[in-house]
Amino acid sequence: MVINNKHPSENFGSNSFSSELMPSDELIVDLDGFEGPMDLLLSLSRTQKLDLMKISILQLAEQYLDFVEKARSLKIELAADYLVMAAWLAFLKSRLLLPPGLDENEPTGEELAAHLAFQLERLQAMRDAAAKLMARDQLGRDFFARGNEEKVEKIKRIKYEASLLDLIQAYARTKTKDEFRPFVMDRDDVYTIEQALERMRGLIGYTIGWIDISTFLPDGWTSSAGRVRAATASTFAATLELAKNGDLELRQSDSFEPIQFRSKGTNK
Amino acid sequence: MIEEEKLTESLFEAPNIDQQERMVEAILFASSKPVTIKEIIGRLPYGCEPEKALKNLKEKYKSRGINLVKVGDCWALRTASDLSFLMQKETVEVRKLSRAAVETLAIIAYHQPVTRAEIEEIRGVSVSRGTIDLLMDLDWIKIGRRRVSPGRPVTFAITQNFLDHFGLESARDLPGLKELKSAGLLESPPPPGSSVPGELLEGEGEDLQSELFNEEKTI
Amino acid sequence: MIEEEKLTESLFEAPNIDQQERMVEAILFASSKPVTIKEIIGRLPYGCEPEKALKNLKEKYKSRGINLVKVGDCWALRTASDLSFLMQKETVEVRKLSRAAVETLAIIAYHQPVTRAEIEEIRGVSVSRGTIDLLMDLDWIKIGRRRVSPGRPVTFAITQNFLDHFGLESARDLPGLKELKSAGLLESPPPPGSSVPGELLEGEGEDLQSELFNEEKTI
Repeated sequence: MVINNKHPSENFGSNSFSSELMPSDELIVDLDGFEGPMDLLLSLSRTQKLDLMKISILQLAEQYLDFVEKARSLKIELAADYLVMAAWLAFLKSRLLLPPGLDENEPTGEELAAHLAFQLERLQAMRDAAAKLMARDQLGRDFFARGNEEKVEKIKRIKYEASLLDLIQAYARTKTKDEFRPFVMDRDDVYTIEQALERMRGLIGYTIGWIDISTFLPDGWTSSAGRVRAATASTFAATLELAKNGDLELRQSDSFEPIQFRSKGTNK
Repeated sequence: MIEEEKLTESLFEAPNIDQQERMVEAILFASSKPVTIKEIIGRLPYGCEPEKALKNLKEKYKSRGINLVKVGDCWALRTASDLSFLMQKETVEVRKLSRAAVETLAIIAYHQPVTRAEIEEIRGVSVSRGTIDLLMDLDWIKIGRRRVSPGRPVTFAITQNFLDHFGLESARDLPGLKELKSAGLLESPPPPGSSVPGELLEGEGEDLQSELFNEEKTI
Repeated sequence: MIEEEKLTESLFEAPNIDQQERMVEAILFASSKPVTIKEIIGRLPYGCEPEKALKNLKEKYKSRGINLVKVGDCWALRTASDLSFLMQKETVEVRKLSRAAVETLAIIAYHQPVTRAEIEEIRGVSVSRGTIDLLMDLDWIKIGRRRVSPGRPVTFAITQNFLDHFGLESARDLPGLKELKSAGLLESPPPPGSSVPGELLEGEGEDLQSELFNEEKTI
């Protein structure tokens, strides 16, 4: 049996075997030439000189086990997958030789053998297909593309789009972008009655005697005439409200004289 | 005997003219450069005379989409020159104008003539050179007169093309903020159900303000 | 009046078939790569139906030194392969592929879409990263859709470029495909003992799903 394959496998490099170590022997094993146990099995099956569909799997299993045994006796270190295959084939062999087991769920030896035969046939078929494929006319070897390709000129035009609506919305956005208040009146110079009421309610309990409204304006509201007017009006309106509730009294000595208020609580 | 003679012929005589045409055709097609007569002869089987084949091919291709042309003393197959338009692929990519560009354009339209500094003040961010360039490229804005103020900054104004594009007769046709609001064109509309009497008052004030604003604009 | 009508026609109707042939010819000639029908249509004037022109051209070029070939859903002009002996100059030295690479390529072509695990099952050895990388580099294989099965493994499939390189119109034209299929050699039946009913069902579901997925992909 001579097995020698000149194409080293790219996947199988773990064998420490080198043929130089061997004395001349009828068995020359170059495991590096095989791409794993299936490849080896396929090579072995060819020695049966039979159609792949008709090979004896039992015989093949024996051939493989024999091969592994010889490799062992020659102290060739076999990779794990070769040993796994050997174990499996030994199992298969026993299955094929022994009468079928009672467990019907267990595959029979014939079924297992048939599957292995199928796998081998399929691998061989793929090898044949690969050979046929590579034997086809190939571009750049048997037929040729245009040598002087003409480049398609790509003209890219960018068209920018913006509608009037985009424009208007953009403008509205820029004009209103800070803490958007949809058309709320700017209140910088407006002192509301609510503000005045709140302030008055808080302070009135601490007042003693009559107080001029004009001297009771909030801080920062006497800087301009407009602000003074707004604050005065609101504060006055607030005093009216509080007077109505009976919280304070109002008086004015004459027309256009200062308006004064005092807390009703201070009287008690 | 005749059979034998024929065989000898095919071995030692040049291929027939049809076959020669095929060969010349294939050589010219696959070559990356125009090919000299000499080179064609060198590559054809012995005894070929490509001049004839070239002449025939030239005639055959005359009305086709590919032409055989002589370039100096070389020959080449070329696409017919009247079909060169097929070799261009024009793609139009429609892009939305960036937010920055639209805002800048809007400010120029509403405030023209306006300086860059003023645009920046309104937008609150600096205006990039690219934005202005793009708007100029689109012929939507132009450089207006210089402002009579320190540094004499240039101003920007919108163009006739802008008006055409946006379907406006004049910049004065641009709607004011008040109209925008009533048309519902403003983002973040006030929350619904907020029309209590107090707010009504506010609404009146607002009218006043937007009028003021309009006046500002026309300055 | 007739003059005017003619003008309108030429503006709005597609060019006649001769002219369409010339155009298709020019487009295909200019490209070294196969051109999709879609691109041809995109480059022709509005209203052209290049299928007819392509059919005519294919017939016309049949006996010439250049042939029109179909590659997947593309078309390309290629030199006639019987003239390869003239082309030594253009021949590119193709790197000899390792047996592993050739076998892996064949398995992908005949079994596509196929997962790495399935390739390994067929070859009986693991597929090295380098082999896949090489075939990807050659643009002969591509990553296909993920298999709808545990781990969602990627699948491999052949490319348009593969078809072009091996002069195939489609993957259906792979040599011996029919025979392999009818012999059941393109199947991957589970090994006996593992084919419990539940698993079989799962396998079926997967097939169904991957078909659905395929349709999705082509959208």
